[in-house]
Amino acid sequence: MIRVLFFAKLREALGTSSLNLEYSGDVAGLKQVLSLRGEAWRQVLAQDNILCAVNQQVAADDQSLSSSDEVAFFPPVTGG
Amino acid sequence: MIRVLFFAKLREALGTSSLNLEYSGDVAGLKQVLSLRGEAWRQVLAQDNILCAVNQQVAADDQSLSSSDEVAFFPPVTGG
Amino acid sequence: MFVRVLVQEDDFDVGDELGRLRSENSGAIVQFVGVMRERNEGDVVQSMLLEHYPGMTERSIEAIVSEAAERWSLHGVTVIHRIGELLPGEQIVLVAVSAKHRQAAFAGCEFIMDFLKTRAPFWKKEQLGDGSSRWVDARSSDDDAAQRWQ
Amino acid sequence: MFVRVLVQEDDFDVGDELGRLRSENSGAIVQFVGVMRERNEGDVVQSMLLEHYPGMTERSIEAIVSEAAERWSLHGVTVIHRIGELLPGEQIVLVAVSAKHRQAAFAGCEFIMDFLKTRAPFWKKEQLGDGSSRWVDARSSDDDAAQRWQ
Repeated sequence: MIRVLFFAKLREALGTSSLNLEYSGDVAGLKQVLSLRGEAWRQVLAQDNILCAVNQQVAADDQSLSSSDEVAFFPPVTGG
Repeated sequence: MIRVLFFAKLREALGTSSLNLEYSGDVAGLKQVLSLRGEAWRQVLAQDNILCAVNQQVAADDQSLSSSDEVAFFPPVTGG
Repeated sequence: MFVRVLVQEDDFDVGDELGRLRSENSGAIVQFVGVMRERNEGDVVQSMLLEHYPGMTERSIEAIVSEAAERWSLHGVTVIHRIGELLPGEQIVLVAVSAKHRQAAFAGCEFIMDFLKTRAPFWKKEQLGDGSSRWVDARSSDDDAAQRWQ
Repeated sequence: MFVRVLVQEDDFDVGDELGRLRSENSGAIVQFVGVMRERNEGDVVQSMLLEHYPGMTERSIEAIVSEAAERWSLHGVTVIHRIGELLPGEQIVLVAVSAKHRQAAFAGCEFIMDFLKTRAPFWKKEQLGDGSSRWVDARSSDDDAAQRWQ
């Protein structure tokens, strides 16, 4: 099981802050799997400026995921 | 009458914080006049890093002085 | 080295924080305080909601602080970032840095702010005067500011 | 524009000074605090005596502040410089600057400090642990720091 988190504008657009699912593969593959959940998911995950973190470290699309990883998707940050 | 002030290391070396004197001419000429007051004065005023202010504005050797001007001599500043 | 990183709803006191950094060895302390402005992009903002990614936020700030501390031999760093609802005029963030000399303290503080803006997972949502709300967009000028340290 | 320039024996409170600069229009406040270090040039310093040129000090600081305020469109500037006897760990000087954005506040604050160091008529005399005393020499690195703004 991996845990997937969504923040800010993404969380709102998907109406989801977190979910758990069985998955093995890389980040790009996870996006494809999630995109099958519906049109909103497909559109949000197709945006080219969304960021991904794996276990709280920024990760690229080709990073492979293992069981119990925490994966997060979020828009560019705007703190400070 | 012009008023002449000395600060910090200069004040200590000359044993003088201020004096009044009749003088007309430029800053360089004033230094020459003051240098005649003794060996300590000659040495201190010959130092090439001493600064001069006329009426509280930094001034060069060729600035001419008029009656009631306030002239100050001091070493490079070290505040902050 | 003294490091203090806090992500909290509560306000902070810059006087207290300065006191924690002051020492007989540090000749310079530079503090940056970010304040919520009433106007943004030409609109009046009534309040702001700050969301973050708990855990990753603290880790990313600590990584930025470590990098700055090593690069400029900093003596102490305090970063406090508020979350939750904020009103115009309120303090949002504090970055305070102590060092032997001022050049290091200035550079370290500015570096930490620039990377906090572009790497720490915080997101601002503005509540406008007309009742609508909007997520604040990231600014390319912030990316440029971070880029110059490379 | 808010300008506050003080030359005084008394200590100052950075929290109070920040409060005077805070507003709903200024997104950034940068504060520099100079602190007396216990060691200088390898020696233990027991106390420091700060002499200044009353009148010219205030005028020169105000001129530096005006230049910075115009160059970076600053909203407010506070400069407080202490005189008289100071002990290690004590605050010597505060330069606090508010502006719309952080780049202006950082640059304005650093500019004011660099010129305060090289133009404002203050002189430091150190009392050493062995009973001797010495005037602090001006540092060429401070001249270099001021030079880069030309």
